[in-house]
Amino acid sequence: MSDTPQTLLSVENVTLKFGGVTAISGVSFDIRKGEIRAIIGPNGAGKTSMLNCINGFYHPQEGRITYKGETRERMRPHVAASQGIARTFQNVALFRGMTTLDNIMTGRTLKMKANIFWQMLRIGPALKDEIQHREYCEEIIDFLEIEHIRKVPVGRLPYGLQKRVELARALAMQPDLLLLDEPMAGMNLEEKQDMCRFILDVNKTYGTTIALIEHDMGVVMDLSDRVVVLEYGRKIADGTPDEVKSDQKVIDAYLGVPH
Amino acid sequence: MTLKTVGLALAALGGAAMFAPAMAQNEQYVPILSYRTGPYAVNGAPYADGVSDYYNLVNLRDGGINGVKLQIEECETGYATDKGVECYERMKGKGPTGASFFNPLSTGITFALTDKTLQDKIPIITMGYGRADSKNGAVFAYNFPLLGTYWSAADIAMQHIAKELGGEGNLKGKKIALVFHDSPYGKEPIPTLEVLAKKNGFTFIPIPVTHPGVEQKSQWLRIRQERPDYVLLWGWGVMNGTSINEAASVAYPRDKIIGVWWSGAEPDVAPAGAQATGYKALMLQHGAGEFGVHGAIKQHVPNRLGKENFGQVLYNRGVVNAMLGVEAIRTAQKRFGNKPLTGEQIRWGLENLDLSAARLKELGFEGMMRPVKISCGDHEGARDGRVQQWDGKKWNIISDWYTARQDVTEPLVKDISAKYAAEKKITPRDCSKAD
Amino acid sequence: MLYRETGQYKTSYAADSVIFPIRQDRIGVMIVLAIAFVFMPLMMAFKIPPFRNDYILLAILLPFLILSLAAIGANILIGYCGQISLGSGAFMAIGAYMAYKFGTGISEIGLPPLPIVVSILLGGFSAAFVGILFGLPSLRIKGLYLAVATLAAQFFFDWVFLRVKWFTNYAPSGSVSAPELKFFGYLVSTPIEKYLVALIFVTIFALIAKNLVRGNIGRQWMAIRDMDIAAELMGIRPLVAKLTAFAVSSFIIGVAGALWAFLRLGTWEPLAFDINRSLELLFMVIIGGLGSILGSFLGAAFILILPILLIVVPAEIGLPITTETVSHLQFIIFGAMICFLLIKEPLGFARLWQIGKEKLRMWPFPY
Amino acid sequence: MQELGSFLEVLISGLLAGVLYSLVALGFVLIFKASGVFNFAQGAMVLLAGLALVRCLDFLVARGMPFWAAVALGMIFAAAVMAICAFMVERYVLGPLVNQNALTMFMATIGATFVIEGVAQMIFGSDVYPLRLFPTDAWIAGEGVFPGGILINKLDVWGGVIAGLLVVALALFFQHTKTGRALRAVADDHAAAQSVGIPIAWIWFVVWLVAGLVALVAAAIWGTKLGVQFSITFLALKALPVLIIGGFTSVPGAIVGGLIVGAGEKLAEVYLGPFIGGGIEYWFAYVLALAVLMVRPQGLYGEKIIERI
Repeated sequence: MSDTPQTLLSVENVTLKFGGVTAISGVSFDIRKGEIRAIIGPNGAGKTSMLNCINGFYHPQEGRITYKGETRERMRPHVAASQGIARTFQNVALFRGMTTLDNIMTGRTLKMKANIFWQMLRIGPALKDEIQHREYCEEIIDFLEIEHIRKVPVGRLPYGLQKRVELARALAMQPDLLLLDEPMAGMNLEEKQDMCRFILDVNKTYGTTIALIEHDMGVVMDLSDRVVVLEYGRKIADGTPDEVKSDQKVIDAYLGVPH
Repeated sequence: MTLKTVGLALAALGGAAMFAPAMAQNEQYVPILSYRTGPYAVNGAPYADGVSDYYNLVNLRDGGINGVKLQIEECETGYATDKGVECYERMKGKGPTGASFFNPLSTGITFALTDKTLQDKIPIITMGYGRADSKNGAVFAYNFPLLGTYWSAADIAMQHIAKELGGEGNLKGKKIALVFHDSPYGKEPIPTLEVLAKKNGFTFIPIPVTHPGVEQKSQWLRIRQERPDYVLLWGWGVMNGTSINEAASVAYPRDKIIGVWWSGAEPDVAPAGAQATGYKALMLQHGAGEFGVHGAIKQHVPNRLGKENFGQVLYNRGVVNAMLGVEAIRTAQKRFGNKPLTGEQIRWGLENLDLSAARLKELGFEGMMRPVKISCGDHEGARDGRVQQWDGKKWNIISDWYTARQDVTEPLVKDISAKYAAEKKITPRDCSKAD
Repeated sequence: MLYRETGQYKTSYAADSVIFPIRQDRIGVMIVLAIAFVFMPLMMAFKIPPFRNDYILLAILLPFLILSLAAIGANILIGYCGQISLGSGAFMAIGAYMAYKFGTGISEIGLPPLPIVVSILLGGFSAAFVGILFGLPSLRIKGLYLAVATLAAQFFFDWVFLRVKWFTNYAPSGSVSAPELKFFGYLVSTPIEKYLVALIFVTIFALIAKNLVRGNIGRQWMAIRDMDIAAELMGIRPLVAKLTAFAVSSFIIGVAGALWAFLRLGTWEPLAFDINRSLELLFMVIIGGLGSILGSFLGAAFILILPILLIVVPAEIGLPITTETVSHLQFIIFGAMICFLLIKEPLGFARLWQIGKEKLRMWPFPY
Repeated sequence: MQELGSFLEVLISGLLAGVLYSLVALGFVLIFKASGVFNFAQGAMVLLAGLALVRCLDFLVARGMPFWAAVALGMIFAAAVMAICAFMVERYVLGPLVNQNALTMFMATIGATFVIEGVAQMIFGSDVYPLRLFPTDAWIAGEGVFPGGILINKLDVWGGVIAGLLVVALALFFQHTKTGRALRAVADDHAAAQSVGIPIAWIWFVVWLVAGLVALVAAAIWGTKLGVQFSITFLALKALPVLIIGGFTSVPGAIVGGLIVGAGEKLAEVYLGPFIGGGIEYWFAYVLALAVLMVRPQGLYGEKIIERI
């Protein structure tokens, strides 16, 4: 984090409704460049919906989302991707019929420029693309220690590895902002420790800004620079882990009243 | 599935490919393309029974043609063109001399085979169907649309209508609709009818029915509105019965409908029951009923296939079709000797086929058909037809013989066959020199 | 022991990303190609059994090659991009009729008859163009609804080629014949020549298809197939991915249609490309293996050869049953085989092949 | 007046013809609703039911049984045949494929189509068998108002009435019987239904049987119209646009879809056909369906899918 924190993304007064149900109402917060920002809250608090708004999958009825200084109108998800927002999913959303390597390579789609005619023949720019981006993906594969499953169809991988491949796929996009939706759900302690290490490494090595949703409070408190707390679609607290931890509203709503 | 199963399947496949049955050397191979399944099985089965029974008669009664037995094989096409082509490829080289000829019994297969037979030198007999321009043997050396093309049929139907109206002059100002199977088959008569419409001054309304023709309400509502004086029906399979039913429901008089000879058999009127009474159809020479040849089949073919359909229109057509083929072989044998002949030799036999009334009587076809004489310029051989009417129980012949007028059809034949010759770069034979 | 990749080290990513990374596979493919291009034509030329006559060539190998090509096209759309189509027959028809139009010249715009290869390719491009049009609804309509909606293309084009006389050069019956098959000045007429022409087309397009599916576009297709929402969040534009799949698939199917019409049928009518053809292609893709180029070949072989075997085998053995019964039995056995295969291996022959290879790699040790 | 009269005539015939398609589409809907299987074999089932009915009927009449008694027995016989068919399909085709994807199931039903068609024709014959259960002539209505009157086919009216009764019967079955409720539960969630002890195999059998009985009703009407013969299987293709307009999962949707398709295609054929060459109704129905899907991707009455991640 630099000394003069620069806002990468700001969410202002966002309200999202599905028919009569309000998923998010009037939430505002910001994400600063280079930080790890956690979004926490009980189930159904609207965390995933928030991420979906940020990368353009849902369109909030009210409020503004400003990214890199630009306020967006209704935006398609692939535009968000092209602007450098990558993400992983609560329930693993890998391309099950493809190998680990191919999954990660799809992260490079936006960076590949060879047109279809070169691709048909797989020569010239197409072959150059393939090899150059393969090199980049291999770096990520090394980084996340998944060399051994490179050519295995992801459908056959255990859950923990699938989560890791998903992270690799998101990283392959070289994102400016990485949204992680419960990256550690369903993992054992060892896997969680690995994943924490990877997240911190990503943040340090690539300087990627990360927003993450997580239920494991220990993880959240250790990893994140700042935390925003949602409950029933409303923001109830925002601040450093220590601030949030001591916030009475948060304790009541989420952490439970201490005995 | 285990790999073993696949292995076994592959082995079976290989085995089948190697399988080559012993073939008798003194047999004439005669393939039958038939369809006993699918939407047109209703019409295909009786026809195939007739063909098969007649070939068997020749083998069982006469011991073949002049001692050369017929080797019969049937192949199911399902009325599908690609299956028909596959059957053709499989069968064309079989037997000691290859296939004698093919009767595709499908206009689609006929079109697809026309080029191939020219190369393989195997005649195709398309009795009462096929491409009408192939009457011109100078261009279509291997096509034989025997006994009548659709152009002839259209002309015969119009002659009958003119007669019912009391003369050709009375056609003027009349409306004639054509309800047709929307395929090359159904479209064939249109050029002739257009020519006749111009010539006789009637209005011609073509009304297509999409294959397979199970739903024709809109067509017949249109007829109810247009109120044509006559409706010509060019259907096949389920379409015929449905047409008659719909005609009944819009109260269009059935006796003003005239079907082509492929719309004039028992399965066509059966679904309509009593409502078909009065419906008329052309006859490709023969009608239903039993004649001399039927007695012979009963006597000599103990396991005949024709049972309920024995003596029905389509069964009889199969018998006539088979007889013409057999006689063509016999004719060719006179020139090439009593041995298995090639398709090319049989082509000569077909082109020189001459069945007199006396010969027809000998063969047991007296009363079924008129004499046929084929020549290089005329691969049709005869263009005679009558009209029959369904009385609710059986078909009755209600007209005398009509002969299609060559002056109507010949210009079309010339024109369109010439176009084909140009497209295919065929130099027409000089028929005055053909032997 | 023979089929091992041990000791074959890749020193570059280029070497690792070739079609057949395992040396034995490469040799195998070379052998297959050599057989297809050299040995088979030689055997045919000298009529060495089983090529006593041209039956195997014309009725099995030629349709097999062309339908394999069509199945590859269908597989790109259905197997790789996950868009179920029941309209493949229509795209074959478009390829066939447009190739015919270009091959015989379009007098209205003063276009002379074009060379045959150009005509066939233009037939493919016409099909691709229509494919893009009919692909547009796929952005909104998904799954089986899309499948039924593609039947609109099937029935519409069945009708167009029957009714619009321009497409058939005003032939009275509506049946058309292929123009003279002159490839680069060489007149193709014998079965062997037709076979070789088909083989060349199939080899080239199979290679192109393989290149596409293992490249960037292919990954986009598969991503859309496996999880379209996630794919979009990765920056893949569904519009572009789906429409390229429709275009490439229709193009290949269109070329196959033109070959089917020109090489196999010679003279044809729209019925040659009806709904049954579409269903047949769908069968080939599914039985062969969704998302597999090899599977397209295996599926085509199975669907084409099984019915023929069902006809030929009883006839050759001389079973004493009536032809009618045989015909019905063919239906029953064919249907039962399809069900059996789907139950035993829903992923198709391609998966069996893969399992077989994995077993072979281990052989003779079970683990 | 003449113009209006013929317009009404086409419209009414179209609506009624559409209901006849609905009869076939209903069978699709039932099976899709309960098992998510797109049953291509519905057309073949109509053929099988029709053949069983007509052959049994002819057999009994030929042996001197009064017509209506023979019809009743024929219906029972055909229903039994459909039960066997349902059992076999569940046991040998769909049972082993449970939890496979929709496309595989769809393909399997095409396989089943071949088997059913083959078996039906092998046992009952492949000829055309006339069936006369309903009058097929027509009423001429409103002759005083319109010259020539408006023609209404009695068979179509019968079809409409029976389709209406069938929908009511099915609604009652789904709402008020134990099996019907279980069926709806299975439709909502297979796994959940299984976990509360609803036997999937039994439910699937029941739903295929009900679809078989619907096929029998369709066969009685269409058999009267066309004669029972192989071509009756083509009705499946006419029912598909009805199905997608209405939505795969809606019983009333099948009826509404039928009305739209019937009226649309007949009006198009009669008023648009002559200008562009005729024979357009076949594809027009599909294009109409496509247009509806563009607006409502799950059909008019289908369940809307909310996309989530």
